[in-house]
Amino acid sequence: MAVDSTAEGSAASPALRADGSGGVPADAATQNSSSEPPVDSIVGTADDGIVRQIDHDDFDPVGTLVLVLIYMVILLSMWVFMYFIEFLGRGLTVVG
Amino acid sequence: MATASQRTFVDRFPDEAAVVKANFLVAFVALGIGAFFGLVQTLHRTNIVRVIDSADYYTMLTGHGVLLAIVFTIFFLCGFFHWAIARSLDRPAESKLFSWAWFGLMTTGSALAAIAILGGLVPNLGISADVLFTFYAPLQAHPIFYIGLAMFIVATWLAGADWFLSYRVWRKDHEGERIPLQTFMVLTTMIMWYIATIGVAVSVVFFLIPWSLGLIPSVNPLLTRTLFWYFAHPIVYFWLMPAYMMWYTILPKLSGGRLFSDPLARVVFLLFLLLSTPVGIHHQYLDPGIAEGFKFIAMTNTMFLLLPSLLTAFTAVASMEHGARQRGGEGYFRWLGALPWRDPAFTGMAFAGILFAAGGFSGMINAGMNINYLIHNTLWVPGHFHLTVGTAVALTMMAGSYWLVPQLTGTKLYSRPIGLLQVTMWFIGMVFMSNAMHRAGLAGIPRRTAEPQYQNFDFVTPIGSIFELRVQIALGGTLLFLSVVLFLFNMLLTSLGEESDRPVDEYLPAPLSGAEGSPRILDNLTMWTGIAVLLVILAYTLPVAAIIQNGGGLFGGGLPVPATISAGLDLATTALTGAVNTLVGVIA
Amino acid sequence: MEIHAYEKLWLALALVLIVGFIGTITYGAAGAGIDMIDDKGGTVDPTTLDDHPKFGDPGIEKTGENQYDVYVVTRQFVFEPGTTQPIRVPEGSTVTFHVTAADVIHGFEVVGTNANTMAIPGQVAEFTVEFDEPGEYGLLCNEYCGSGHHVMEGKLVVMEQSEFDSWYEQQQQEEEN
Amino acid sequence: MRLTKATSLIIIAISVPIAIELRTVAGFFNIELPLIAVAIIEFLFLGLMFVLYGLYGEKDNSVSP
Repeated sequence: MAVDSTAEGSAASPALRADGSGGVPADAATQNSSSEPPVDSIVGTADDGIVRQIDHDDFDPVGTLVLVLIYMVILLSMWVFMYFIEFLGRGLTVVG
Repeated sequence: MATASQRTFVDRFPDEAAVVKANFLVAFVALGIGAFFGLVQTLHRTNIVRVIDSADYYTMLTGHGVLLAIVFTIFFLCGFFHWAIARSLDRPAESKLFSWAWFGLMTTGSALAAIAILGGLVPNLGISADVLFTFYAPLQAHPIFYIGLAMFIVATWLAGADWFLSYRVWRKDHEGERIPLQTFMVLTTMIMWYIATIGVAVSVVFFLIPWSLGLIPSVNPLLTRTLFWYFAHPIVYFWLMPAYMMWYTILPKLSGGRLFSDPLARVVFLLFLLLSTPVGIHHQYLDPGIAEGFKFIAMTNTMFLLLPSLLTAFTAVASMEHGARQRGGEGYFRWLGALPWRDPAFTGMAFAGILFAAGGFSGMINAGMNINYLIHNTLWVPGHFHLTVGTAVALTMMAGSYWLVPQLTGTKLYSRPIGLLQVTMWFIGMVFMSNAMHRAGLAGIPRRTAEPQYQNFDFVTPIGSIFELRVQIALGGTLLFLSVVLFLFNMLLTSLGEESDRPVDEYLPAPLSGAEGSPRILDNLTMWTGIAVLLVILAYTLPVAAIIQNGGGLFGGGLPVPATISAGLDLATTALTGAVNTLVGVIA
Repeated sequence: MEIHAYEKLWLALALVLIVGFIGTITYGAAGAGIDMIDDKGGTVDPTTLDDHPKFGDPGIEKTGENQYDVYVVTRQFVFEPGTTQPIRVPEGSTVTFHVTAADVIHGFEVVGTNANTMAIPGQVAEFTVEFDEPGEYGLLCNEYCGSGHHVMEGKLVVMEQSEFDSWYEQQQQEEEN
Repeated sequence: MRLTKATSLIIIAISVPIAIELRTVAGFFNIELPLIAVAIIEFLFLGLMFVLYGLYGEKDNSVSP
């Protein structure tokens, strides 16, 4: 008895599916009335919310680049802080 | 690789589903007990609630470490790999009996080790294994602890053989085809595991079992310690690889997108195969008896090991972004809002990834040879690995269960909102706990100790107070325990639920950039295994030889022999290993 | 093999980061002069420590102008010296520690500093520390060593030169008697 | 972006580490932020989320997660 009482097999079915050869048209029975994701969807049905197919050549992960560059800046500044201030700034150190 | 069949895994492979379910069951039982021990510890060492003796703290700590880091993770991994092999090769395992045999051996081994550990709570029993997860000799456990451990390791070897056998049979019918991605990941991970477990097998079978039975009088503590770390750094990747596999093959689907690049995923797994093992000495930066040159080699290898993880970060985020944009996301940052945040399987993995980014940073500090003085054996270290194995791995596994378990039971997830609450609680609890642990480590508070304060001195922290840090650790630990309770409750009710025609959407879409564009040499597992073994020989032969020679022979206790390894030879190995590393970098 | 331009950029940056990390560590070793614990301390037979010329009666020993050697034995659950007696060193001195373990693996951590090593039976950890100002430091075992691990602690006192000299003199006399 | 219960939960979760580390950031500028101040700031933020949810939350759906 699941709390998420999605109508079995309808909302849960893939609306749009793609494989290597391109988009596979969804069959009419599984098409949702709106492009909104079903509110009560079960796990793993993110593709029900797909509104467009983006192929390999049309996709530039610019958002990813921005995020990882921010991460890189954080990494570098934290490293410099930890090494030169926290570590080398300590009183007693093992010296040669 | 995708079978777009409407039937779920349990309908197609009922026998395999049963094996996977059994593995998950053991994993979840271990998770529950281990998490309970964790709660007791977090409240004890912060002096909030004390129900045990401080001497018993270490029994609980051993139980917590072994049950969560060995039993939970590896049973889950075995279940998950068994699922992945059957699914991606689209064929059942060759022998049902064999699958149950390794599962049975693994469970027996775990039970023996667990009895030895829990025996420590019953003083009159005479059985105990208060040696912690690292079981450094000359601390001694009852023989059944080591015997259980050996059985467990052998069982994982048999499990690997099961999957290799499936692959070999599949290969006969699929001459010239590329190895399916999930199978590729399972096989490379298992090859790494075979190489890595040699260390612990030698340590346990040749030294610790005879020693604990009284057959040999002593062991060489530095040798068994080095053999332990030879095994126990790669085990980190053995935990991590199933999580990475989920991020590469399942997370894109959960986001509504497709894997960004199949070839790069293969390269990443190969880099882990090559570099995971020859790095164990980075856990021994502060060990006497190991020359600085060997420590430096271990460090360069470790630093290059950052590369596959940084590549994974890019690929995983790019796959999510692809999903978000297919779901209508726009802009540099706004696409993040278009991700399916209401799906606990997705959200859990995303949270795991965020905390892994933070844990990656503290790991970089751990890996730095001399900066290691700053944090060695302080609370910083458990702060770090609660972000990696405790979140990147454990939370990904729990999140993955929301998607995997319905395929095995044929029932729907009991409650998605509870699942979402559970992963969020884990995230918040872990932020509180690990953040405070990192800070406490910088204040010099040691790991693995039952008492919050010492008599001769006080710990000081520049911002805030030590008391606040303790409260944060206790609060975080409590949230984590409650999160596990919610998870187990949700899993239990899911498995008791009614059968459903379509419990979960289990279809996995093809990658954006497929395997066909990558060089075939990536699939040449024999060659990569050879290189991995070569790297291990290069990194370990001389240090182990020096340890045996200087530390009084294989079994210790003998007269010490002066060091004979010359500085020139040392330099030559550094140069050679450096060159191989560069070569590997170029190939990648 | 096709790799997206952004990912190539990321790959290059990641390599720069890795090389930068290794470079920083090398600078710390060569430029800032931070030494690693290694095998220079040699080995010792843990079963006959009491007969050892140094570890048999561990403590501080003057080796030159402002130069001292300190021998420490760690055992369940004490530092000798350190726990019953603090380790005493003078200000402005260069002290070389020799730390070993008598029974199981221990840790030797001067709390809140970078002076930190493992103590392994059979091995001697040798490392040098410079003490500038007088003061007190805590000492603890940071490797689990048995059920009393949490009581294994001690003190390290950096004394003013004159105070230290008179204390050291007294020690020497007591030993001779 | 539509404010759902799920996204609100995520935003709240992300705000917790930021709040915890606020004191460190303040510490760099020599501002000693007491713990209670951080707690108040975090609760104000949670209040704001609550109000925003009331204003812009998922009104179009009767069934909520």
